[in-house]
Amino acid sequence: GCSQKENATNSSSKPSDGGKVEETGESTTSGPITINPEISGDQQILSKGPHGETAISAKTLQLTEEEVQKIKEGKYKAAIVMHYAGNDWSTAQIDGLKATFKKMGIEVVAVTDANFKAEKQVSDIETVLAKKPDIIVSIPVDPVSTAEAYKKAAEAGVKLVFMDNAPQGLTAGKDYVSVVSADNYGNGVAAAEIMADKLNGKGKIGVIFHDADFFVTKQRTEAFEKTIKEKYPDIKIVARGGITAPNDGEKVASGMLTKHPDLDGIFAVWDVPAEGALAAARTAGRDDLVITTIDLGTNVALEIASGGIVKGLGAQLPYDQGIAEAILAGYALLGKQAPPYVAVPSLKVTKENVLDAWKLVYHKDAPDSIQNAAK
Amino acid sequence: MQQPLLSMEGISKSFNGIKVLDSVNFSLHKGEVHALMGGNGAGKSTLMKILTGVYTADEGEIFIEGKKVSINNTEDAKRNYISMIFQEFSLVPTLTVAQNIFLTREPKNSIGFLNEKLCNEKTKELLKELEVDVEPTDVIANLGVGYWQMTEIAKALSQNTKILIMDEPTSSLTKKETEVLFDIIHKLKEKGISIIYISHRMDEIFQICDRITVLRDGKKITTENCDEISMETVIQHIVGADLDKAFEWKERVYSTEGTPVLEVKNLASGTKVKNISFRLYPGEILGVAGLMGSGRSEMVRAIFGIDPIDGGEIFVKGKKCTIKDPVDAINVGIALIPEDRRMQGLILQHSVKENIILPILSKIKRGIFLDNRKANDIAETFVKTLNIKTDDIFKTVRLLSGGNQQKIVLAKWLANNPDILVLDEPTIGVDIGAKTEIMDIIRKLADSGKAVLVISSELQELLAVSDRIIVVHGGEVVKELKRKEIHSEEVLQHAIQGH
Amino acid sequence: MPSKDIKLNEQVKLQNSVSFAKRFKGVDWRDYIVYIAFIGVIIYFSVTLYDDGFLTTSNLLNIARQTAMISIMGVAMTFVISTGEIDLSVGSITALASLTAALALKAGLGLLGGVAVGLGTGLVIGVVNGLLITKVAIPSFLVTLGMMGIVKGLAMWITDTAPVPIVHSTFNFLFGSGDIGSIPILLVWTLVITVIGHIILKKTAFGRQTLATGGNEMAAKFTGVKTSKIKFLVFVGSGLMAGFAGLLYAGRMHAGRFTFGEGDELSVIAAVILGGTSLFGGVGTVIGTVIGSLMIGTINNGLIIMGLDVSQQMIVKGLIIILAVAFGRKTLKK
Amino acid sequence: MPSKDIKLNEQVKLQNSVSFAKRFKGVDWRDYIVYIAFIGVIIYFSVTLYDDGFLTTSNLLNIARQTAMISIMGVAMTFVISTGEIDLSVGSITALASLTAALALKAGLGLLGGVAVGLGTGLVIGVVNGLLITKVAIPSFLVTLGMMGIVKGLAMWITDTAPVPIVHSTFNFLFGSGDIGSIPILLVWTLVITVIGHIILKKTAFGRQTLATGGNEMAAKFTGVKTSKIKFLVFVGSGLMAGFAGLLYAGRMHAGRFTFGEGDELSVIAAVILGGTSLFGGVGTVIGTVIGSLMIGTINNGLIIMGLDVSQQMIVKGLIIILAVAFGRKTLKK
Ligand SMILES: Nc1ncnc2c1ncn2[C@@H]1O[C@H](COP(=O)(O)OP(=O)(O)OP(=O)(O)O)[C@@H](O)[C@H]1O
Ligand SMILES: Nc1ncnc2c1ncn2[C@@H]1O[C@H](COP(=O)(O)OP(=O)(O)OP(=O)(O)O)[C@@H](O)[C@H]1O
Ligand SMILES: O[C@@H]1[C@@H](O)[C@H](O)OC[C@H]1O
Ligand SMILES: [Mg+2]
Ligand SMILES: [Mg+2]
Repeated sequence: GCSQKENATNSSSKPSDGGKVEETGESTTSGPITINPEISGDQQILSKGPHGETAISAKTLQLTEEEVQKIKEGKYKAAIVMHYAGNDWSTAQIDGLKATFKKMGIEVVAVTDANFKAEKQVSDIETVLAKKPDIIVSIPVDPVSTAEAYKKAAEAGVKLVFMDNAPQGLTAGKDYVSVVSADNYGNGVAAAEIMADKLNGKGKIGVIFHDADFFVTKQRTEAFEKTIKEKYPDIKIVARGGITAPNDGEKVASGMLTKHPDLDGIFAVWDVPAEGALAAARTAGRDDLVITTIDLGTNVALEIASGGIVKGLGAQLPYDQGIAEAILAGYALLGKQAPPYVAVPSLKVTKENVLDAWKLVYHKDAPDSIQNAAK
Repeated sequence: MQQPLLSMEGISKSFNGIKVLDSVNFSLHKGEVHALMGGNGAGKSTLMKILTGVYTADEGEIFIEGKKVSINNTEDAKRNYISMIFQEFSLVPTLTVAQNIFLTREPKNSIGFLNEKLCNEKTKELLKELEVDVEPTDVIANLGVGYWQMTEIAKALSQNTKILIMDEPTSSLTKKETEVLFDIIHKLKEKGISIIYISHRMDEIFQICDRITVLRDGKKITTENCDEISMETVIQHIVGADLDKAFEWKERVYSTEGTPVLEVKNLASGTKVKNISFRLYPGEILGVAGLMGSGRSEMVRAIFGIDPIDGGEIFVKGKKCTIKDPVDAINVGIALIPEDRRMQGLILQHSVKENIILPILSKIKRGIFLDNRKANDIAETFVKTLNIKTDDIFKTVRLLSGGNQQKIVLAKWLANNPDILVLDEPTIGVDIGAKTEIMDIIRKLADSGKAVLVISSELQELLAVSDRIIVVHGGEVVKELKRKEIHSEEVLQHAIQGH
Repeated sequence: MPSKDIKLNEQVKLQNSVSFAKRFKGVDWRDYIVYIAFIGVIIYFSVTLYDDGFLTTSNLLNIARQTAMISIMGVAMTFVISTGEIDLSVGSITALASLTAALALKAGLGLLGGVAVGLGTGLVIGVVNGLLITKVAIPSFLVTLGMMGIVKGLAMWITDTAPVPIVHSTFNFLFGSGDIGSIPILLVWTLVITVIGHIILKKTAFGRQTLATGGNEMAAKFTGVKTSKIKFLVFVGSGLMAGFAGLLYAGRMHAGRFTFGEGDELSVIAAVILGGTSLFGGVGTVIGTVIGSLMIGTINNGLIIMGLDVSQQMIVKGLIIILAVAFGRKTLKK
Repeated sequence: MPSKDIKLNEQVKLQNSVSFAKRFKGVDWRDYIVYIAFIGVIIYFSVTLYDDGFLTTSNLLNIARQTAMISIMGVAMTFVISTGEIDLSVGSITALASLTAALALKAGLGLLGGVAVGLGTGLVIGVVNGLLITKVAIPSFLVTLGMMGIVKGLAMWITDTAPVPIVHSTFNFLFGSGDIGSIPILLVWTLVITVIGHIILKKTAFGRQTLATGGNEMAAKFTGVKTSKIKFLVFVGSGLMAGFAGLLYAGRMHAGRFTFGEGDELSVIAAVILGGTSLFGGVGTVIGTVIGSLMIGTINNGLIIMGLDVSQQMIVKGLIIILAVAFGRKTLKK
């Protein structure tokens, strides 16, 4: 059910499969708010912000107990305007936001899903403005064409916190508070490193990229391909196939395997197309293929845990991104100086650490099926 | 001899390699009413469609006032002041009567917008002249066939015409309306308008026509002056043989003692059927007479489970039945040959065979599958028995001539071998030969113990087959006559109009 | 002889099992359902969401803004569907037109240049659709399905999926973002196109012939209606209005982008059908279409304000559409 | 304005009795176009992509696998469209059925339990569609459009958009991933459903009555066909087959997921129309549908192997669909 989500002690009801919720110091009783302290902080963040900013680690963000108290008194309202609400990433992010906002006494008045349509997103922004929110947390479908609508929201005095990317022509600190993203570049590098490791630095691979002008997915593919080319000259990218819809992964991967029966590996830009590639590999009887990807979805996690074809991935930490965004919204409400670009470190996931990684990503234990597979 | 207004010379036309018109010559004088006669599928409609630009002839030439013209489309025909009342109706069912009549010729106001009001007024006048009681704003689809036909006629009359073609204009009209139409034809004639008149009703032809041309199997057989030829000769030309006296009534023996096979008591349905009661006995042919709109069709629709029954009872073979759906009616042995074959009787894009076997699918199964050979046999048999003119049983029904389509509706119900056969205007558009065949079939069915209910606006036909006739007026049975007691058509006519 | 019967059979479909007796009256209730349903939806949200600002002028004007493109394409689609055809290419045309207009503006062709290029894009595609349907006689479903792919591909290809920003402020004002007084320019455009569309359909010979073509193509042809020409023109109109909707997307978003209008074909057709136009042709209402579009827009807006989850929004929206029609159906049957 | 040419062309059509007849039969040329086009596409790719492995058994079998769900839903949709109706809810049904089946398997209901729950999901939705269309008499376009949203919403809501993995290897084998010998199980299912569908449509009373209902509902009713029952059943069948396709997606991907089948309704309808079934009802061919589906699948496959960009793929695919039909149209007119 959905209602559980609102319960802050159950920081997340997601993903399904009934993993146990772990207490990460978040409770309705106050205390300082930070992202998960277990996230390792020593990693260098490779991504640059939308305007080339250097990333500040999300670990540095904090709201003290007094600050939280002060925010609570404001009885603020927030709206979440998503680009797409249909994957683990979005759900975890929304969960992180809702749980943290709850602790800050902020009511989430609307959650919208633009289904990757920029024009729908503009409508969504207009519509939620009718509820006069103080905060909008959002990820622009397209930084260009949605800019006007965000500008209007900013002019109306709404504090804007962005995920992943900022609309064009808006200035941090003036029009919006900050951008929080995963280290997408770092994740692309991670996926490349796992690939190289599993292929012993040699082989032919294919890349399934997102054939659309979308900031974070471009960043990942770029990072993956650059890492392979520069660090692993014996690995050749012999096939590139674009997808526009997540379900297209299988068709593209099958085509690659037909044309290049000797392919050793495939990188897919996120987990859903990777599942398609997985189905194609199974069909072709290619149990030896190496697939790497980005985002720790349930199905790929299971595949990794069971030592299957997907060997590893670079994971985002969407739940903590959500926490970070909520904290930054709090900064703005308090008039506190906020860094313009905040990133959550990337996370390299392989069979060895998949259960721990799951815990880190979703703030709860991995579901039984994955636990069993990992044994 | 004066130069004819129109002359068509050596017209030939083939469909799918089959010649349906073979070097036909036809001429028309100014102010003349010229009858075009022939059996179903003889090529009458096709010839006229060539004249109106719907089809183009494979061979032959058309002259108007001695000048050769080429008519390649409906506009060319219009330009030559030719208009036609189509057998299949050129009406758009979703538009109103007025909108149909003035389609492409809509009255407009000063800024070029449609003037709906004027259009309705003009239509009202036209309809008044034709003595039809429909509103200009009635949507065609909501009207019955008779009104469709009157609208077609009004549409043709409203045009600036020198040559008016009427393809079976009276097939769905009653006596009264037919007379109004004849008055109009006389008036048009006086105005110098020439009329080509296609009909299967012999009496009409001799009533209004000046000359007759007979086609048979796509060939012209003869053209004669009406007063120089007898009805018998014409029939002989049409059929190609002598016809026995089908229209002669013979007294038949059957018993009205036992239980009626169908008994209707105080039936009420909708606004048109108020209080209908009658009995139908095995072996009996019961005729139903009445004016257009008297509720006869609605009566049988209710009996057949199409319209909901609001009151009264139906007994079949003595047992009370609830008929809520045509399936219920079919299950107790009733078959209805509906008034409107296109909308209610046929699936036009399906083949002859598929249409014929539709009601009997459950009877030609082998296991769960349809027995295709049996289906073909049945279809072949009926095509032969009813003399349906078609290339084969796989021909799309849409491509058959009007009369042959009607025969298929008949065939499909005969194939089902019902106990009670209800026929609503069964001979609309059927040629004289087929008419006699249909009447023979009706008689034979009754002789074999089946009961038949016939609605017909052709009194001659009704008198020829019925053992008894009930007259319906305003949704009630107002009179019941034994056939024996009816000594002339006038008696029946009087009974119908009598109210 | 094959005559009007194709369409006639289809007319039969308008009627349904329940009101079999009242054949063809099927048409009437549809004319009103959408109005009743629309008013019902408005009243419901006004009461339940009063405190959430549903009934504020600015929110209502937002709905008008958000539905403008669907309404405008719907007006043209009403004509297409009235002839018994369908146009699946409109969504992708808006995308391509937004991009060509944006590129033209960027290239310095000026306001008129941009508008002409955007509209021209829609026009040309409409002409090609129309020719393939009338001259080559390919079913419109297949022609416009194919065209949808071609045009979408072109839109992706022309800038390699990158959006093209538009900085021409007059353009942006006129085609999407501006307000005249407090009236959004998008509402003005919607009203203008609706009124024109309504007048053409109901008051001109062309409109009448459009309905006649859809009601019974053969009969219309026999009566001298140039049905091919009519069909050709409705597709040209549909392409043109999709191009215009592309300009409006561009003006509203200050950019051209290949994803604009994605899936709009279904929304547009839904608005048309909900409005009371028959998918089988012969019956059409421009006003109904626009109300249908506004109703869907209002539902979208109200459910978001209600704060429902996306999944709940989808469920409730589906239910409302079905129930609204079912309810209207029942009410009007009496 | 090409009105003159169109007119001329019309005349040609009217004059040429053969094509005139064929045109109204509608059936003839369409029946063959898709076969001709399909063979043409195969030959073209075989020649140009020979070295890229297009003609390998494994690739051809891949095409069969990739098209199985569309083909199977297409078989059922052929019946729906043959009655002159439409079902837009099939895509979302596959998603929900994949999830309910996956959840049932996870809950330990076993193979039969999972299959029953998945099929049952489709069945129930089909029944609801059928009832709303026949008893409440709402146009099927609106019912199934609303249902599409409701079912999609439910599919998102049931696991809050999370996919549900399936570890039941027999299930995965039987419904998607297995091969019998070297024949993919998906191909076996496709063949089985196609043969059954073809026989029902062409060889049984139900099939004839389906076509009759679509050809002229009123006449069919007058002939004792229970048109409401027929319509109800075709929607039940469509729901059921969509549920079955959901099982196949689940078995192939080893998971249930709410995005499966997204947009499939359009692909399915396209396959049906391409195959030669008339959108207006009365004419239907199951084999044509499956060939239509295979043809679209082959084009997708070939263009990907060719290495075209997504944008180029879309353009070329659209062109092929239009040209194939246009070409067939011309060839067969002679
Ligand atoms: N378009 C067509 N394609 C194939 N055959 C046709 C076509 N139109 C007419 N025919 C055939 O041509 C023949 C003549 O038909 P036509 O309609 O001219 O007959 P008719 O004399 O008007 O008959 P009726 O009295 O029954 O109306 C028929 O056998 C008919 O099946
Ligand atoms: N106001 C009306 N609205 C709808 N339909 C009407 C109306 N008036 C008449 N009709 C239709 O007109 C047709 C002719 O009327 P009806 O069937 O009652 O007369 P009838 O006695 O059967 O005469 P006939 O069969 O000779 O025309 C019917 O199909 C009827 O449904
Ligand atoms: O990884 C995320 C992807 O799954 C989603 O679709 O878009 C945003 C990305 O960051
Ligand atoms: Mg005729
Ligand atoms: Mg009658």
